Amino acid sequence: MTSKKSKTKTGQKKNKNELAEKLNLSQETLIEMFRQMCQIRRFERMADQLYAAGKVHGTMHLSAGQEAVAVGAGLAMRPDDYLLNHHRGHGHFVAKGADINRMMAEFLGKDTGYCRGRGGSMHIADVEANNLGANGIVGGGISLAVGVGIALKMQKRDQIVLGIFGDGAANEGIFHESMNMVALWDLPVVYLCENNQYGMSMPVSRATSKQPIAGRAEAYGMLGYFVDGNDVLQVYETMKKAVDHARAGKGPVLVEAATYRYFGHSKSDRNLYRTKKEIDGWREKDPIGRFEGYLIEAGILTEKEADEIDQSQQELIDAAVKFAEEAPEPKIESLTEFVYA
Amino acid sequence: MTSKKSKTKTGQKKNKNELAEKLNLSQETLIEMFRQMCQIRRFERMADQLYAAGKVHGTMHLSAGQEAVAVGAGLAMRPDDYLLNHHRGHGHFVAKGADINRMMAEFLGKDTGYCRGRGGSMHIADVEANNLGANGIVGGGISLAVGVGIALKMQKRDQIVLGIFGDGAANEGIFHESMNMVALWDLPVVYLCENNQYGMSMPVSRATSKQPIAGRAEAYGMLGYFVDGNDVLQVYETMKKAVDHARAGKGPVLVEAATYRYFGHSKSDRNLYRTKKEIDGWREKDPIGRFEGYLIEAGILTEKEADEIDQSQQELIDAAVKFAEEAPEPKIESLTEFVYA
Amino acid sequence: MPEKTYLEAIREALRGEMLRDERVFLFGEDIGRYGGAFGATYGLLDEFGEERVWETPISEAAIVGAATGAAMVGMRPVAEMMFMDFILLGMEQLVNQAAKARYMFGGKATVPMVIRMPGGSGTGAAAQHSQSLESLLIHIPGIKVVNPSTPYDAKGLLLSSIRDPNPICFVEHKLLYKTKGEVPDGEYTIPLGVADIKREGRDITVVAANIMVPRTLAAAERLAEEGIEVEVVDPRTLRPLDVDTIRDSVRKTGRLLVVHEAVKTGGWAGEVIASVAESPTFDFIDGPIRRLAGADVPIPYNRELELAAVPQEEDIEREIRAIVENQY
Amino acid sequence: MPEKTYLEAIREALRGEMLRDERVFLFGEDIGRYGGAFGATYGLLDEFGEERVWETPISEAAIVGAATGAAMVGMRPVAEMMFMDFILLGMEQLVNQAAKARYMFGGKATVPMVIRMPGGSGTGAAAQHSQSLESLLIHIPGIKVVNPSTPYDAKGLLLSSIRDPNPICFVEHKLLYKTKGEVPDGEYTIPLGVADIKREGRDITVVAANIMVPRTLAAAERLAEEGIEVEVVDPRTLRPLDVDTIRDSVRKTGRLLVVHEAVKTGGWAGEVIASVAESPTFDFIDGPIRRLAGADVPIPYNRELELAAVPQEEDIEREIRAIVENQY
Ligand SMILES: Cc1ncc(C[n+]2csc(CCOP(=O)(O)OP(=O)(O)O)c2C)c(N)n1
Ligand SMILES: Cc1ncc(C[n+]2csc(CCOP(=O)(O)OP(=O)(O)O)c2C)c(N)n1
Ligand SMILES: [Mg+2]
Ligand SMILES: [Mg+2]
Repeated sequence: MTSKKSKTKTGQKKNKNELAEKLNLSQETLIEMFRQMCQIRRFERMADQLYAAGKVHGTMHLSAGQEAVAVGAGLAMRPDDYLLNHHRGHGHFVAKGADINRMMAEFLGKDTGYCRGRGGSMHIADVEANNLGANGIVGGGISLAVGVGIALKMQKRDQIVLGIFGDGAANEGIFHESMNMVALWDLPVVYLCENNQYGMSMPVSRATSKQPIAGRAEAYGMLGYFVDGNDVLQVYETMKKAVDHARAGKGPVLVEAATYRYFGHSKSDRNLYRTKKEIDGWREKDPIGRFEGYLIEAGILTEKEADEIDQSQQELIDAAVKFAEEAPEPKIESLTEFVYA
Repeated sequence: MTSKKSKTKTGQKKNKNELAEKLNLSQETLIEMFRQMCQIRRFERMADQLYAAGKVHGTMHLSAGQEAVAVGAGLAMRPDDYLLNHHRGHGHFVAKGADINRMMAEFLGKDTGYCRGRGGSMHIADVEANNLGANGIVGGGISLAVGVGIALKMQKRDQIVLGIFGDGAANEGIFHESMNMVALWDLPVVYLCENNQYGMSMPVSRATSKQPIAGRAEAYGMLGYFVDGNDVLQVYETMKKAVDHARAGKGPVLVEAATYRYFGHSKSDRNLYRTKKEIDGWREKDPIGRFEGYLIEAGILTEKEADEIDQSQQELIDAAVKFAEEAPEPKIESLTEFVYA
Repeated sequence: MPEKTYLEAIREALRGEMLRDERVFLFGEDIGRYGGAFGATYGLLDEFGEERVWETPISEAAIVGAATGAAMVGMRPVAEMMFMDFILLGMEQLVNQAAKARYMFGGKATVPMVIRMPGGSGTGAAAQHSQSLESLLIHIPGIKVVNPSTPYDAKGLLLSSIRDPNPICFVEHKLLYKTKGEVPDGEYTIPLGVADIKREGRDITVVAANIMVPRTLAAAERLAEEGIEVEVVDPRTLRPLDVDTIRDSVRKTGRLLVVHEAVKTGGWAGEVIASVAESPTFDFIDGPIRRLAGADVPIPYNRELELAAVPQEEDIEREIRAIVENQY
Repeated sequence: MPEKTYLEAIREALRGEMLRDERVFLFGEDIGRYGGAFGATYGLLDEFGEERVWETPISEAAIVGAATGAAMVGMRPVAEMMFMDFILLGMEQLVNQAAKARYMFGGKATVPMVIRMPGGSGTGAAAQHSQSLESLLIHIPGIKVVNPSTPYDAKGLLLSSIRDPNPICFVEHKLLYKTKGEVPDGEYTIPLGVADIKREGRDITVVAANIMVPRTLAAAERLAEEGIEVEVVDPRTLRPLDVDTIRDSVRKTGRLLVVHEAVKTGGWAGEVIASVAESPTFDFIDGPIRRLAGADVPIPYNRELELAAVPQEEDIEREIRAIVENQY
């Protein structure tokens, strides 16, 4: 479904690479960003196929269409910064540098997966890498991020924590309690609200009394940004500002990125609440297509090179699937391990 | 402690009764408002004495100093409107027309009390009078009010519901979930945040990242008002606007009234977090003293008449205590009644 | 009688009550077009419109609190927690408000509401979407806990629950939704607090509810071939619990096993066992009273581990045999 | 040994651990100047400053969630719920996040945190400020539940709890705060999961925790005069539960009574009774196994009703006598 990428012109005139240069992004970095986006897209497509093929037990929430948010945000963070992810988090994991072999192994519930097969898509984490996990509870990571922020402040470290959640999560009470706390205490926390227009089947306009969600930051006296989540450079630019602000001890930031998911909400989704017209409209703004168009226009990649990069990701994905399928299952006797430390 | 009432000038020039006339408040109504405020003050003082005398088991939260909020809001409501009160709610009950005999009986845990001695100060309710009760949980009534609003809308009735809570309660997650819902659905709900500057020992400035709390209404696209809670006419004026707005189906309103409590938070309060200077400063703005000054200046009452009204309330309070003390205790065998309908 | 699935039975009950009583309305997340995560409310939005099928933001605490408030002023909300695990976000409203309002107010408030919540594991949804938390709910005076095991019971008990004047936690099971059984088209109610003997037998009493009923019945079938006659008592309602029926059965069989999916420690099997052991029925029991329940772990994602975490047919069969053969 | 109150013992444990380990910090409402609603943290703000005595807005869910997050990255938060009833607002964070993080992540996360929470009735605070909810907490794999009955146990168990690498619910009792007992000045720990026999006796085993221990001991004193020798077993930790000590005692006495303040239905007495009844110890028990627990009601405000709602000394004495005299 997501193969034909539309190549919208970014419509830049003079210097075709202006924005990227302003952001001090080398051509290598730009190409790496593109590569990551392609990898995520292909990762999600594969996850969908594995599910369809009955190889994945349980549900998963795919982020195809939202790659620019993941890659733009990931690049703005330092590798040792903390991440509290949400259920639609595959892209963010890849962007944080996760090993897709171990990710894939986790989806297949294998013992070599990140969570030794206990967590699956909704709970995948890499604690050693300061990646504190996806969350099955909408808004579940928001208050955990407050605590990480408190710890970082008390430990006088210069990392920040990124807390990611969706438009729907912003209506949970924990959002309010947490925003008030991070603002009150100037914690080094950046919240990224990935507004993909729906919470499951609920349009954001029917769930949220006033938009943009970033506007709520105002109520807490906190910095808020709204950004086009399908433009990876804009996401990076804004997230970099936010991350620097938080790292400098100037206080927390709430960033809202407008984007769209292509797949259904989860396996149970019959997609009755969205029109083909709406979906196609967003495909016109496809983040990968747009960025590819930008890179080609800027003379950084030829269409052929771009396609090669994209194709080459499939090999990595296929290798990850192979790794995962050959990986061992957890031992049944290990059922009761890991309950207590 | 609260006996000497300061009589600040309201500083009105030309027509001394201008505001009240603008509000179409008859002299009788103004005098009744004054009487109610005196009754509440004396009620709270008596409650304190009863506790000191060991006649009240358990804690209570006194509202002396906040009488203008209760009386101004009470007058703005229709008798058949719904009330969801909070723990510091004696004044609001009196203003809603509660029988102080049965209130007093409830504090003494008697069978003729409003809750047959089961509830006490923190849970006193008069369901028949659409008074759905105080709440021991900070913020506990906020989401109940959403449901009452839904019911009123579905039942196409023209009552509104008033949900009262404090500055501290506004930091509970349920505040956020509820504001979003009432705004989203244009429910006939008026929320009154009684900001008495502290949540227990926590100054609002240390608990709330941005003030005024009424400013949060903006984040939900809902109407918000901030008012001097020690000026009963201002409270009435604002609450009337809010109540009319909600009743007209124009949507919910969040009103914040700035006021101050004289007594400690509860029986366990050693008052270590407030200075005498601060307390005295607020006494200068005493709501009863100010209103009395206004009435005298406007020639509606003489100082002597005002004092007589005030004194005469004591008889009612004393009668209520007598009623309560003579009232029967609930039967022990009735312990397990009322658990299920 | 027509055959219907557990899911259809629930939808039929909801629809029937919405037609019968205009005070009844549905309240929850994605219950409209989507029909709820499992489809229980599918189609009802089209039939009843947005006011009767009231979709909410993702705000579980306010969902429970608002349902409580609406119930206090004459409505009959049927709220849905998309997964039982999410009631944890509404515990304050359920336990401190809905369950206690009537008592605190001296009997003057009534809170007729139902909260539907699918529990249980088996779908690979892992630790936060697979819990069986009914044992927490039965500890709360003021609420009733219903836990149906068949399509027939699901419809009859849901009708009774919606008509009951108290707050009710109606606990469904994801794996039961597709199971079939005979369900009358018309309306019928099953009283809350009355157990049902799903199978008669003389050798042992097995108390099982919800998903564990079909599993126990299957095990009983096989054991019957060995001449072991199992009596399967389905409480149907966990609070109030029909202790008399359970005691009567135990006095007949002299043996007791309680089976539930919920984690063993602190699970409701303890309540059943204590209710029997504290009564004169105690003297009718030959050997140890056993529990077979979920392992003391969060539900793991891996399919094999997930299966191993909760009692399966074979486990039940093995345990019953061990008891009857006096191995304990 | 110096005499101290339960409250002082708790404060001493907090202070000692804060001095010993800078990762330990207090987190909650009104714990600074005010010293907490009951004074447990009184004076610690002056000694350790605002960063170690971190006062929060009234946001219980975020208090539990933030403590969890801080614990995951190396801190040792000791959070306070002003009243145990308020943990209901943080159940999602406690049960879905803190308790499960380690398991869901395949053993790679550690959540060393303590949540202190005073429970119980007797202060006239009525239904929403008097609950004993520990029975809900013991049903959650991943957390431990501590429930001390004496100043000595309170200090030693709190030290162990703060040093334990798991999320711990430390349940105190309002009426115990003023009780006195011998408490060493220095540090000492009491292992979690080890019961303590508070009184030896041959006639009956009474398992009681928290406030019910002093009440049971008082009843035992009087019964001793009649020649009834009561063995009082205090589990001290409800999860993990020291089943062995309880079983050993029952094998000796042949009788078992479990006493708790928590509401009877679904209360932890069921867990104790089931743990004994499912084991060979069952055969050592003469008559019915009894529970004496809180009435199935929200705690009423009226003083007499409040007293009648939970087991008092006389009730315990009466129940023990009835059992020993084989009245059941
Ligand atoms: C507390 C809670 N409520 C409901 C759900 C069911 N659920 C899972 S994802 C989802 C939608 C979340 O919407 P959003 O936050 O916008 O994230 P998105 O799925 O759109 O990426 C819902 C309702 C849940 N997992 N947790
Ligand atoms: C959920 C909850 N948390 C904490 C408390 C303890 N408590 C009772 S009143 C109070 C302060 C409330 O402050 P505010 O809302 O401003 O009301 P005020 O007492 O100032 O009138 C606190 C912390 C409670 N009753 N409920
Ligand atoms: Mg969304
Ligand atoms: Mg206040």
